[in-house]
Amino acid sequence: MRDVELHVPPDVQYVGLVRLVVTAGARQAGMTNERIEDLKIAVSEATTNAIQAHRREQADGPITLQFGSASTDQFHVTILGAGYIPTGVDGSESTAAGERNLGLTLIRGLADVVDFQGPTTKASVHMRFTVGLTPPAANVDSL
Amino acid sequence: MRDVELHVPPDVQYVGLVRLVVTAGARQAGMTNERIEDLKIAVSEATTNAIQAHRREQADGPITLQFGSASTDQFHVTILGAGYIPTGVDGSESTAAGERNLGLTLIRGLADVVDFQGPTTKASVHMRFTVGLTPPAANVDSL
Amino acid sequence: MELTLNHRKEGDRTVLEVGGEVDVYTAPKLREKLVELVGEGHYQIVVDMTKVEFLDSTGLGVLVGGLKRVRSHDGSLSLVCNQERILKIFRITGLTKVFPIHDSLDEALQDTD
Amino acid sequence: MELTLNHRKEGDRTVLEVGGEVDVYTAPKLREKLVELVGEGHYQIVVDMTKVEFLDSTGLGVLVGGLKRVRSHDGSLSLVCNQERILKIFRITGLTKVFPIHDSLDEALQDTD
Ligand SMILES: Nc1ncnc2c1ncn2[C@@H]1O[C@H](COP(=O)(O)OP(=O)(O)O)[C@@H](O)[C@H]1O
Ligand SMILES: Nc1ncnc2c1ncn2[C@@H]1O[C@H](COP(=O)(O)OP(=O)(O)O)[C@@H](O)[C@H]1O
Repeated sequence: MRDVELHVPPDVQYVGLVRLVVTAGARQAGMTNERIEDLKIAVSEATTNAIQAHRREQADGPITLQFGSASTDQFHVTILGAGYIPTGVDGSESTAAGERNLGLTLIRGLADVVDFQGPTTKASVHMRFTVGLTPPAANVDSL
Repeated sequence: MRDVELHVPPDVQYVGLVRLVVTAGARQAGMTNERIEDLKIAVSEATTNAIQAHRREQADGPITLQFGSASTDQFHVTILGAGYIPTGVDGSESTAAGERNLGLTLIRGLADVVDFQGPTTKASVHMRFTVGLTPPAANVDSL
Repeated sequence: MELTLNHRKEGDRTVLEVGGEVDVYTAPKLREKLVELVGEGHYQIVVDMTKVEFLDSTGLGVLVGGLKRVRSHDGSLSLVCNQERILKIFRITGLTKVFPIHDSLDEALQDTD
Repeated sequence: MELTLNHRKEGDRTVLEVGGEVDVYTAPKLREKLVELVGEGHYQIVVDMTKVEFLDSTGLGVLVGGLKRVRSHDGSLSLVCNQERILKIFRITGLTKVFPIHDSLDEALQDTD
């Protein structure tokens, strides 16, 4: 599947649309329902963070969702927006669970591979999901 | 609602995704289910035509769907792609019903307002739909 | 939503039940099915569209193609459709004058035109 | 899919039934509801999430906020959840150690912690 791109205004009312679109794309790519649930959460978190970053910085441009599958068993998805990834939440360290960084903890726990890009004027969260399999059990147990 | 934009590869497998996205947007804008059915068909036709134009011209770029509502009772949607609108099917004349131009006949019959742009390297079909009302009965009866 | 196709004999008629979405992506499957049926000698076809959830001009084109095909064998192709949203697109395109359209399968089977 | 919220008394507990999608767009409604309930003196709350179709960190944050609020009145907030996909996000975030989570409403109501 070649890449699909969705641009939405930086407003919380569009997070549901972003989930709907990525769900349809993943289903078309053959992803299992269980894995689609993980994908939906991770995408929802990254989109929410991007929207909130736009609001903090009063950036007006759109949030971009890109996805596709390079091979039959890999689905990749990127959320792009203004904003930056502050030090300490760049995905390199495992935050102690609690009330903080819940979103980033979920992204790290659910995607097979995550790559945060920033700080720049554009921040991106790039994730990869195996289409047919559940994630390595370690992702859940190690927390 | 501000504008949402979706880019899909010029491949027939994406027409369903385009319908899904515009349906979600129209529902969010408060469009009635009956009117959403009309919108889905018109958007499906315009997207199909754009994809076929891309194939004929071996154009590789994406097809773009843009939509939003400027006021609470107007929903606008544009389908953009390579291709051109050949003379005689620019929406100015009412084609005799039959097997030809079925797609353009439906677009003209279903949208409240249609504006075809072309011939250029980019063709666009811009449509407007009233959110709350069924279309003027004339659209159906006059055919 | 995929396209579903099922056919069966009802007396001298062949009923083709179509379900789901008929668009440019799925219509080729419907075309193949009609070609196959006519090839096997089914010339009196009733297309039951009661379970169709979406139909656009590509689907209309395939139905017109099927009609031409059966007619070249002196056959008939009629439709069962009771959904206003689908009937509407036959009206807008003038195809209500081309196809016999029935409210129910029973009515279609009783029609002897 | 909108968020639905319904509450009722069951003995000394207040059961808040949550349905639909809880995300950044809908979570404020859930937060307001919890604030309202605590404001009215409901300190023993059971949040029934059996009909939740989607929950992300914004929803988790609101539940943690509710827990703090009832605790400041020596109250309790427990959850009913039997969906693996939802339980998974409580596990990943370590919140299974923070909330009493029950398989069924009966079990939650019998719990006297
Ligand atoms: N795209 C982004 N741009 C800027 N800052 C971000 C972005 N994503 C996350 N952050 C920052 O990282 C922090 C932790 O993110 P997250 O775990 O999602 O938040 P929360 O603690 O609200 O659950 C946020 O408070 C935010 O400051
Ligand atoms: N976006 C476009 N770009 C180029 N040509 C187009 C476009 N839309 C329509 N056309 C042309 O107009 C003709 C009639 O369109 P339509 O009514 O949709 O087709 P059909 O006759 O296949 O039902 C098409 O055959 C095509 O050549």
